[in-house]
Amino acid sequence: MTKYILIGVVIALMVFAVASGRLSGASFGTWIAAMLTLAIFSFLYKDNPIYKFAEHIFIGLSAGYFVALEYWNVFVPNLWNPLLESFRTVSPSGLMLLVPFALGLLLFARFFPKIAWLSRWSMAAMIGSYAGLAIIGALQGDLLAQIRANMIPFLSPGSLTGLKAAAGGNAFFFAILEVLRNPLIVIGLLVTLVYFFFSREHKGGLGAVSRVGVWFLMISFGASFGYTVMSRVSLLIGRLHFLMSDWLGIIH
Amino acid sequence: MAERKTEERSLLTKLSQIDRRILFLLIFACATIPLLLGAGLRMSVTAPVQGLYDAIDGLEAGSYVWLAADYDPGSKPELSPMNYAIVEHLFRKDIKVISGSLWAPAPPLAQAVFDEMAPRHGKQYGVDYVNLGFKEGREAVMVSIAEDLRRTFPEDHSGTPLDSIPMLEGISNLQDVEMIICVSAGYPGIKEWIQQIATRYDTAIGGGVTAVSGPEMYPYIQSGQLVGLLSGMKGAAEYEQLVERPGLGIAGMVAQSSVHVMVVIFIIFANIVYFLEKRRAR
Amino acid sequence: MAISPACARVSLRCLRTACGVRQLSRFLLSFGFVLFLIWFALFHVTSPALASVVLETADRPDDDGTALRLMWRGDLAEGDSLVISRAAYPDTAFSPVATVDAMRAGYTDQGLSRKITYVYKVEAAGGRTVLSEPVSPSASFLNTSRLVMLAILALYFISVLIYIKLAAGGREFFVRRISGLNAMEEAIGRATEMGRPVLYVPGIDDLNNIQTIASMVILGDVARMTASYETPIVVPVCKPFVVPVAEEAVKQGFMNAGRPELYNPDNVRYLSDEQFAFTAGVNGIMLREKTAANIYMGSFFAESLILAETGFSTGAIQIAGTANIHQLPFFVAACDYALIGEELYAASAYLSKEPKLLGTLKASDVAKVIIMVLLTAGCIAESLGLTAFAELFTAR
Amino acid sequence: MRTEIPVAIAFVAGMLMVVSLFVPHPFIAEPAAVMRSWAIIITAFAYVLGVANIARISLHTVKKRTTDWQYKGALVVALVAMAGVGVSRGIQTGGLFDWAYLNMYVPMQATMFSLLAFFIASAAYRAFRARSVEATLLLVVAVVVMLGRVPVGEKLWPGLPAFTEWIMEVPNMAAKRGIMIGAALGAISTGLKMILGIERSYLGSD
Repeated sequence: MTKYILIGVVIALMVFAVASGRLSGASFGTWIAAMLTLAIFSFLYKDNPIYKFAEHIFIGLSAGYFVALEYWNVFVPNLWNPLLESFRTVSPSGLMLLVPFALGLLLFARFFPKIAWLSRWSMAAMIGSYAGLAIIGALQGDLLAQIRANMIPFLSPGSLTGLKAAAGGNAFFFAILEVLRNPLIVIGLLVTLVYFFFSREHKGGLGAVSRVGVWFLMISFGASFGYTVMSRVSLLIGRLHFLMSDWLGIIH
Repeated sequence: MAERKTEERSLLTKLSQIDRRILFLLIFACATIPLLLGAGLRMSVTAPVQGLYDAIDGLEAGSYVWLAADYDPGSKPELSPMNYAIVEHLFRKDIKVISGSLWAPAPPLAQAVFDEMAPRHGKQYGVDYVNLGFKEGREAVMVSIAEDLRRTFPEDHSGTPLDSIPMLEGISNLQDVEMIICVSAGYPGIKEWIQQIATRYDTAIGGGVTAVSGPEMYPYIQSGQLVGLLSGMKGAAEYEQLVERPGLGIAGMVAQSSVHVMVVIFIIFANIVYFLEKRRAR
Repeated sequence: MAISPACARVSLRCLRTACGVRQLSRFLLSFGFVLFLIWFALFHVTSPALASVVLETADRPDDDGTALRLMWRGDLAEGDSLVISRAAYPDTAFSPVATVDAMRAGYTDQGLSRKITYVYKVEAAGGRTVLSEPVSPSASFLNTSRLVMLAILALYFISVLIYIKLAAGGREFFVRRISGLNAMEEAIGRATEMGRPVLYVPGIDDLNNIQTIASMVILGDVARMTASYETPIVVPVCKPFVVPVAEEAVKQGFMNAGRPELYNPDNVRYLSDEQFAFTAGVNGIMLREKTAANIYMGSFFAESLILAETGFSTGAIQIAGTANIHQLPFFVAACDYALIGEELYAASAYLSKEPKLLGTLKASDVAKVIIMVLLTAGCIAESLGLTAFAELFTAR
Repeated sequence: MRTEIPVAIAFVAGMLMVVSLFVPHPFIAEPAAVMRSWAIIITAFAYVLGVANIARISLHTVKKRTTDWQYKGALVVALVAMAGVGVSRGIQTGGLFDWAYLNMYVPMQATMFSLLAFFIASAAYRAFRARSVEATLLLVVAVVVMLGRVPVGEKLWPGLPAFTEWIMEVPNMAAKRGIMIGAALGAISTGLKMILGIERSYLGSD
């Protein structure tokens, strides 16, 4: 039953597409793009060879794309050119680039079990650098700045006068929300931190506080949930827009 | 009576185990039909979007921004409209744009935005904007260009040495730009720009993210580390409305609304069925 | 021209760094420099035409020695602009640097070299010109504006190391009950009653993700429980490198339960390292083998809701855990229990009793308590209008 | 040799990054800058290594004729063709490489992610249940946010966008900040353990 509905819809769409009489307008590239789009969409019916084929082509293409980009945007300007230049001018500082070159090549030692351990040197240089950068990033961007940003007055001074001025109805509702803003930010962070505290059993008073922490977490997860739905739907709209405007030309 | 009850129950079970492909068709219809009808909706502008608009609007003509295009085709429908709307605003304000990417698939996407917008505003490559292309190295690149741009980006995307690009003459590092605007699909992206650059080099940062990471950015907005933020296609649509340049963002909003309503109906309906079933079971 | 403060500043800087032979020589040089300044000021600066504008230069503090600050005051009006130019002393060929609004507090000239001495010339409207004393930028050894940050980092580093040491020395650390972890035994028990297998998905990331490593620890414990219940366990894996580690964890779990003979190498299955192909494969296992308990622990992405949906439709008890916050909403909405964020690491520390994990957990708990105290103090101080406390924590 | 040198390298590299935040003097800043530019180059090599690995595993499958080898063959052909065209003929706008990117890479990746709209909808119908107080709270907020973030919500109740924004700015922000602080502590301690060689899982087993 479902199968027939689906086939019917697909046929109807195709007839619609042909009838709209704009198919000739799309370029060859757009046709390829549209076919590949439909190939991936076919996964919605079920996992099938056309989808699998398109998926593997995509993985191959993207890997190949990255190689070319690394070559032209990193290797050529940041390694080959300065190296050649320093060979020509015999500048020792430029020759220092031989070190990362060698470390980069050492990564490929992984493919040869006997010398595989050599690739650790390069891994260590990379992992060490990024670990260091992650430390200072988390420290200055997240830890310190976020603690500082939560040191706010428990009641924002303007909010109470706002409440008095509010005329009722919606305005009164939002004035109350404004009064609650600072206290909820201060308390919300504290109770969330309590939930992620592992050195005491969460029972009694601590248990109650940590339960409030869970509520805050759940509200934030609900917000993320809504936003994620939004994100995915936008991506679908983008694809449908491509099919209907670039390919079929039925919308502008 | 008992017979009717079992019938109802089987209907409930049937409804709760409906073939997902029927749901897929409903979603497909909800997204397609509004796009075909093509009506625009006015919307109110949220504070983080207004924040970015005001920050860009406050820049002086002739100042520089670093436009970090850190996204890929996987989130193009959300982020490309932002990129268009932001570049529209920047070009209108005669601000010079330096674009670079930490995501390899980004440079052609960023280039497409410039290719469309530059002729419209009479902007010239190398004088008003430049696309430096992709650089591998995530946070290492961020900190590097904050100290020395040419060491990390000796050439632009098409291989022209930076020293022969006129607009970059007085620019030696990121401390020379007024603001970093990051259009960000994930890691590395706007979070890392904030962590590595915002406080260390005291640079204003704003931008746009996919809706998935939007909620995680709110602490940075409250702390002032982000001057403004566009989240997802809705953020893009609000910005399009502010700069009065309707694009895919606004075009998609009716479809977005109708699919959201459908998903909300799904959740509510399914939970009603769930409660009825649970009550029956008791 | 304000000479004496400049002298005082220079000699102060010398005194501050005057230790060691190099510093001593630098001190002597600076002393000569001060004498030179006096000479220069007497013969170059105090020309009467400049008297109305005073120009001061200073090194920009806490930097790498590439910038100087210029400050001016005097007889300047709204709308005046100043043309700043500089020369490398003793060369007198001035080249323009910037034209700025005279009402600005000052100007920072960047991109300079520590090895060059600079002289600045500022021209104001009406042909008024003022020259600065020669000055060169200096580099700092410590960015004093980041001292608080450094102290916090150092304290945290030390406490992590101390707690790891204590844990290694056999100190017992308490870790609170994690409800998702307790639910596992119940779920496995139910699978046993129903005579159906248990499914354990360790995420789709490689071993370089610490969540995958935490997941392997939990897998070992789950495998132990399934072995003691004599219930089969299926572990689909997405990354080839994870396969041997997962096999080892399951084997070890069976050994710990005293049932090594039950271990079946077919338990751990490599499906595909493509995200959606892997997801389709796991869905197939759920539908075909009717797994009664599904456990998802590790780094998950978009596949989280697809897996949880299928598991829900087969009626399995589902327990999930991930530190990928963006996927938690779907696990919470579709699973029976979820380990939220750090709970995943806490669970692995609790189960493995490994010092480096327990020590880190403990140190981070202590840090959280301190942070909570600071936050409360900061909130009270701000409420009373004392902003200085919060200012301490401003990152620069 | 096999462990000491890598641990020493990681220590020096990591410490340079950390210390350069606090010591602006060129005697730290300059080596740190050099280390960063090296990291950029090594990371680029690491990416090529990853690609080589994909090619190796796929070729192995093709050679062994195991399941789905035909697909892996197509993968390798696509990889070699794309990389070959890109490296030999350049990546400029309007070229063959750019064409393949725009008409093949872009539509396929974009479509793959758009599939999730369907999956999320079916999960909304079939799996997201208000089975506990927590899950109920989550779903209620999700519904409010989903309506509040699209123009249609504004038509239902004009205050909805502002209310949604308040949820984002207050309870959501507080909880996300809590998670962020915990994650920052975790990132710092993990980074420290890597730099000091306490955590060496990245080195692999001997």
